[in-house]
Amino acid sequence: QGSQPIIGLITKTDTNPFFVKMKEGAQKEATRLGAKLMTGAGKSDGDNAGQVTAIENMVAAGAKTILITPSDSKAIVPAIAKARAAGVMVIALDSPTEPASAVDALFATNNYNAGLLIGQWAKKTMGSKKAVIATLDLFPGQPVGIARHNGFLEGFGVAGVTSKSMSQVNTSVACAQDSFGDQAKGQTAMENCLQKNPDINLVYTINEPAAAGAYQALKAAGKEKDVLIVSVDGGCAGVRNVEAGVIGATSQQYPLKMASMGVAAGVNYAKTGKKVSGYTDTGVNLITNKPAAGVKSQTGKYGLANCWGQ
Amino acid sequence: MSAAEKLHAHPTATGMSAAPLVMEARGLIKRYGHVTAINGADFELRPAEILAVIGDNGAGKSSLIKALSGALIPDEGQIFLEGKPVSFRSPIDARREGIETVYQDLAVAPAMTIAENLFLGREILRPGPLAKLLKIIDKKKMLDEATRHMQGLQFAIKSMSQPVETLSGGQRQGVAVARSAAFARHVVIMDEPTAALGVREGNMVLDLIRQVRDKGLPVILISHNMPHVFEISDRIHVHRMGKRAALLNPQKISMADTVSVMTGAIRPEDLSADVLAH
Amino acid sequence: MSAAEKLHAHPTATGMSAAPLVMEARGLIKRYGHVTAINGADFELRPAEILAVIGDNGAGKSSLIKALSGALIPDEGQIFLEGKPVSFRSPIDARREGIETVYQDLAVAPAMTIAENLFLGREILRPGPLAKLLKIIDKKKMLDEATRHMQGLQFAIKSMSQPVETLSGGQRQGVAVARSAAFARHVVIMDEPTAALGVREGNMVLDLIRQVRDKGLPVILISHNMPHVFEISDRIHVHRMGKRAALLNPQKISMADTVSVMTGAIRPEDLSADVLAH
Amino acid sequence: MTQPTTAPPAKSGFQMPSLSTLGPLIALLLACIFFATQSDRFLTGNTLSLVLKQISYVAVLAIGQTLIILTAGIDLSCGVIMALGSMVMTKLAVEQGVPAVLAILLGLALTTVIGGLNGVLITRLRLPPFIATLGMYGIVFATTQIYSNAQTINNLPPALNFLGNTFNVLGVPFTFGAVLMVLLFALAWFFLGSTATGRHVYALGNNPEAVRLSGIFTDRLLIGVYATAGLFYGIAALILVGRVGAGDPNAGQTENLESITAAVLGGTSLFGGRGNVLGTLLGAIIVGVFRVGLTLAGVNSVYQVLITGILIILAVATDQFSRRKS
Amino acid sequence: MTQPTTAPPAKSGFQMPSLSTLGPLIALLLACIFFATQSDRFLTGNTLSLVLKQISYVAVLAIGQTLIILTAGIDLSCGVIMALGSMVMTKLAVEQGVPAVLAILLGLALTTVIGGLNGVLITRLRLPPFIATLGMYGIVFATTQIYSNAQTINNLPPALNFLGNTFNVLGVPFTFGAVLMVLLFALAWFFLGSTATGRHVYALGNNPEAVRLSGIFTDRLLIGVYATAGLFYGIAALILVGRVGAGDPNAGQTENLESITAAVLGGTSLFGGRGNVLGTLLGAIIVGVFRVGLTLAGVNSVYQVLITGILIILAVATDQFSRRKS
Ligand SMILES: Nc1ncnc2c1ncn2[C@@H]1O[C@H](COP(=O)(O)OP(=O)(O)OP(=O)(O)O)[C@@H](O)[C@H]1O
Ligand SMILES: Nc1ncnc2c1ncn2[C@@H]1O[C@H](COP(=O)(O)OP(=O)(O)OP(=O)(O)O)[C@@H](O)[C@H]1O
Ligand SMILES: [Mg+2]
Ligand SMILES: [Mg+2]
Repeated sequence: QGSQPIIGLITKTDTNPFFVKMKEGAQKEATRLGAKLMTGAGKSDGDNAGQVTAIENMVAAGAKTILITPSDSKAIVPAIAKARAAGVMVIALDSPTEPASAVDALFATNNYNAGLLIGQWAKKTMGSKKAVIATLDLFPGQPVGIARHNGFLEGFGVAGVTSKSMSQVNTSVACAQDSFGDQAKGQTAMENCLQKNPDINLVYTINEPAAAGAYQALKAAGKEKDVLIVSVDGGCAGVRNVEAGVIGATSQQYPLKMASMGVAAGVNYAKTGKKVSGYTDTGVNLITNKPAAGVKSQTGKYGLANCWGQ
Repeated sequence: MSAAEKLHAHPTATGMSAAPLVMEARGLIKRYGHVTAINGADFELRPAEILAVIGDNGAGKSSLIKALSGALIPDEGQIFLEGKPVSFRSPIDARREGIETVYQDLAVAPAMTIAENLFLGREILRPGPLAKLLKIIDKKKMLDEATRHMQGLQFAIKSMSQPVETLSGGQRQGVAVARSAAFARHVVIMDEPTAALGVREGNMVLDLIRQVRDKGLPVILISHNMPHVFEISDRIHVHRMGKRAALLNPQKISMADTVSVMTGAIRPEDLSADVLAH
Repeated sequence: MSAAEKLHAHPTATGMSAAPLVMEARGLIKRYGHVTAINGADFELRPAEILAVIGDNGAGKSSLIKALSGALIPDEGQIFLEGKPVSFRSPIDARREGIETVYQDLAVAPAMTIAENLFLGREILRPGPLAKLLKIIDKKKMLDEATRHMQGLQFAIKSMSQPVETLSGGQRQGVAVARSAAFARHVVIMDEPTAALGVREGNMVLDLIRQVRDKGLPVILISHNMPHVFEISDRIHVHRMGKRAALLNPQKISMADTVSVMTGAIRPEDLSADVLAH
Repeated sequence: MTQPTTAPPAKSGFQMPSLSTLGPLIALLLACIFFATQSDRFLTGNTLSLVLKQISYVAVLAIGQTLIILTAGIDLSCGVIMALGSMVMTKLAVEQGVPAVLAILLGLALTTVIGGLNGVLITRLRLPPFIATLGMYGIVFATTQIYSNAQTINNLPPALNFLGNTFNVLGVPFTFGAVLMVLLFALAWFFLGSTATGRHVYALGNNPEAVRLSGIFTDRLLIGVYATAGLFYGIAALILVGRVGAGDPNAGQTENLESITAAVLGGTSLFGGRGNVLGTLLGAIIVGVFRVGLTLAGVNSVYQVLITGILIILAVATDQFSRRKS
Repeated sequence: MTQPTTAPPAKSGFQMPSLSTLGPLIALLLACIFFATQSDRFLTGNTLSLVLKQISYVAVLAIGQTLIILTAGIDLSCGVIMALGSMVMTKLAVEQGVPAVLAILLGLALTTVIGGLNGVLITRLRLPPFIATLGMYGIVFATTQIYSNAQTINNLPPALNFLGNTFNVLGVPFTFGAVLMVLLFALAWFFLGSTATGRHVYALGNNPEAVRLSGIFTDRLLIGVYATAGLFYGIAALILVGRVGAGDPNAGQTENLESITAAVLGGTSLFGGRGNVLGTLLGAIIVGVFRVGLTLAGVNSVYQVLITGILIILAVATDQFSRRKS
């Protein structure tokens, strides 16, 4: 056990399938390369203190490489700095830290870009039809939620959106509700939005479970045919929903790739002492079976072949 | 109960004889940390008698009767019911044997009504097998019965559907007393049932105790009220420092001497034999 | 207090006269929903007297003295202290005026020690300005003082650092009584202080009440124990159905007649004038 | 200041619930009037239907929670027990090919057993309910994640979806789950008010010593209460599955606080022995009305959180005020 | 079954804490022995240092929570009050250019006022503490998000980072925040055990009516307790800021349950009047040791949740068992 390199993986939560898959990917790679993987997580999305604690404990347990999906891109920085000062290589997965230089390397997709893609696609697909938009967001103050939401709005061509500020709700959004990325809560949010404005015809969702909830609510109201749903993640269940026409388009991300790259880098560091650096974009692909002109996309088949989850 | 009966042979052994003892205890001990609440106490109860238990505050009277009613498990000693050794692990065991108790701290559920408190644990159910299965209570009948039970005790209580917490101290006591009298089948134990009662109400409770006795049930009465004790009891068990100091005959001994025995001013050994009860 | 003093002019107006009344109440009313607990009650307390308040259960005695001690705010009526109208909004107001009360339900904190309960709200602080500022308590002194206060009452309590919940019913009563006697500066009110007490302990409390009176403080004593009432009281306030029915002179009237007035068997109007107190 | 001193004495629930649920009712009415002025879409049958279906599973959890709170207990594990139940039902039916009805029964049995286990920990090991159910929360939550591999189960057979189906009353659609919820409240109300065991539940929270001394098997009663609560959690799981149309392993993480909130908003004392299960229904409806009403009023999500906080305080303050007057 | 009947009578905290904190101590020792067998890195000074610094801010929250629970109250808003305090301190200092010390003082003042506001709602409007602080949770959480615009504040001046700095004892680094936490526990212990006001806090939870009748201003006392708790939350905010090195608007959302857990694990009764603040420290340490120990033992994070659940139950069961024996 002594010579076996220890690699720590800290996700935002234990429960999101996205992170569960990331852990599986890491575990597979670690087993293949003969490394020992430790996992930790915050208690909930946004639990920075829990991630700080996990970093400390992994350093104490002798991890030489820590892979982390930061819940709070800024607040995690000082803790990462302490770990790096103790000789640990820290790689951010999925989302960057601020400043990006706080970690040795970043293997990620750009959540803002993921939002941007579905925004552009929605704009083209809606065409001349006047969009009445509902957004089912994560919950107040979530950086990932803000990035995807704002990216979507900018992609859709709403003026004055920046990547920085809080979720922007202006006249262009008819109803903005929190879904907590949860199917039941997404459904509730959609129901309420429909009650508020029955003319809603475009729904942005923070992830695919929320999209499934939104669809459920639309179906109950008999509107599933008239409303376009766009989402982010690219999990297998989500891509199947694209195939089934439930979701119009989703931005697919690649957590397994991030994780296995991270583990491989960690093992390499343990063997050679060479750290990785810089930003490696693990990519994002728009998955849809109704491509829109001028927006690069992949088919549902491609999505299923590359999706994570079951 | 006649004087002749009172002189009936008294078992000296540990309840092995066929003597007519309803309840008997030998060598009960209960310790709380440093405090020994019961310190080798003996106890005897005859059929259809009113046995008064008296003693200073903290003498261990409540602890003794808690042991007899299963509310407290003694560290040592043995309890006999009708000559048979029993060991009550909980008040349920004692209740099963038909022993009903009025506890000094009353043990009522304050937010619940008088009727509900009276019938707690033996609610009147509606007729019919479904009602029995689901244990559906007959609220009207419970209210009526409660009124009937409390009729003997004119405590100026307006309604049986009043929560107990709205009653005066004495009225609450009345509820607890009525409960025990109504349901006992074997032995009634009352820990200071008249303590908070007025003159009129106290006399009503004494009447009730007599009625219970006349039904053939023995009554254990803990009381600090000497006139009450002398008015009603057949024998007096004097408790002192955790054990029985003497067993007195209230028809022979004076109130003053009794108090002296109780407070330790007279040693029991110095009493003449004829004032002792057997 | 001499008979001459007792015949002293008695104010018929609402306390406007300079009569030596320590406490007076006129027309107090308190309703709880349908129940009228106090129904136009009058009340008078003279300096350094022991005034017994007697009455059936539920007559409203506890409610009356709760109104006098600020624990209950009457719906109507007026209370006077030394002739001046007062309106107590809380027990704090009454306490400020030096009125100490033993409540029937004792009002103790069960998990706290005897010493702490005795000194609750007026802890003994360590000397020194810092200790005063931070209100640092002097545990040792509180224990010692508690032992001293309880010395008059030999209740067989082992240690003053025992939690009150481990005490017997009578011992708890002793704690509440000792507290009021120790701190009163003006009036002492005791709601059935001897109810749970043994003969010996009951007498100790009577002694304590006399000592308080001899210090010059008047005592209001609610009790159902007629021998105690006749042994100790200077005047008897008979409470019936929420109001004062009569004010009796225990040296003139018999115990039996008193009980008859209390229970309504004799109408107060039918009493001869010389058994009335003024 | 603390509940036992401020709660009115009449709240034992023996009589009709009129008095004890009056306060929350007033608060609800005031809220409705307010929302009606904010949106003309508020006062419609559809809003009622929405509120009922949205609260249905939390409200059923809250029935179990109320039973437990009445005994002076608390259950932090209710939501995750529901989640485990829903995963067992859906995974058995969809992946293991167990007939749907059997899968449902197995799920219900499991939640009942876990609820009973809480009761055993509390009575036999004498753990404070807070600790026992907090520990259970961790155990059940982790078990759900491990068992489901954090994967949502879709493509449910019709029997599992049934409670999510709707029927129309005067053109307004109601889900069967919402109807079941209302029925369960009626049942619980009858049980608590009219059966001996129900009265014992109140007495237990009032004075456990008195219940013990009156010869009732308090341990057995308490275990029964926790097991019954577990059964309600299982039914909530079924309603949730029907509503969402999927088995969601991430459900149930915040529902413990939500169900306690419904009970306390409805006037149940956390110190036990006082309260009314119909109050809990009102409490759940109040929260649901706030959510729908604020959305209809076009309030931003952060501000919704803010205003909901204020409204909760106002609702109970109204309640207290109406009690002091009566 | 319920806490008031099972809690031993001797737990008033007047004497030395020896007896009442014995149970949790045994549980802690057993856990340590277990972890020592699982990892040879466990029994080191570094582990102690880690545990202390990780629990420091929750433990300080738990001091305030314990004060409140002793009065038979509960505070669900503690964590978000801390978060708001930390945002005010950091935002004022970093963005508004307020001198760091002044910013800290303003933050402390704010949390104290909010805590006091809880007390006012509970005493003046007679709200149950659960409801008052639940409403406050929503209000404060939303205010934090709006005030901070959900943005984390970095680049703190040294004064705000100070409590995160370390000093070495025998080669083991300890943070000043951890030291401050231990000092605060000593202070609270002294206050509760040795001052008149502290004893009144116990009495209030024991029998509020007795306290009122003995002429103590119970409302004022209760408001004072909630305000003091607020002050502790402010100090926790400062420790948090020092530990994380940033102002994090999303902090504090689960710390309410964590602080209650620490108190209850440490033997404080949720029914008030019984418990000991040193027990709370032990409770917090137990949770911290579980977390570090399980990580060192290489347990997967989901399984950590599972095992922590089991351990919490075992810890308190040990406690109850040791009490029954004595
Ligand atoms: N739970 C307990 N813990 C410690 N000591 C106790 C406990 N219960 C009773 N005691 C002690 O045991 C002794 C006997 O108490 P008990 O209540 O039996 O007295 P009693 O004779 O009924 O007195 P009273 O006439 O005042 O009711 C007392 O000294 C009391 O302090
Ligand atoms: N909080 C309350 N709610 C409703 N009724 C009450 C309340 N408190 C007292 N009562 C009623 O007021 C009446 C007077 O009660 P009180 O306690 O003053 O009587 P008391 O004379 O002290 O009786 P006792 O001698 O039994 O102590 C009783 O009928 C009682 O039921
Ligand atoms: Mg006794
Ligand atoms: Mg009275």
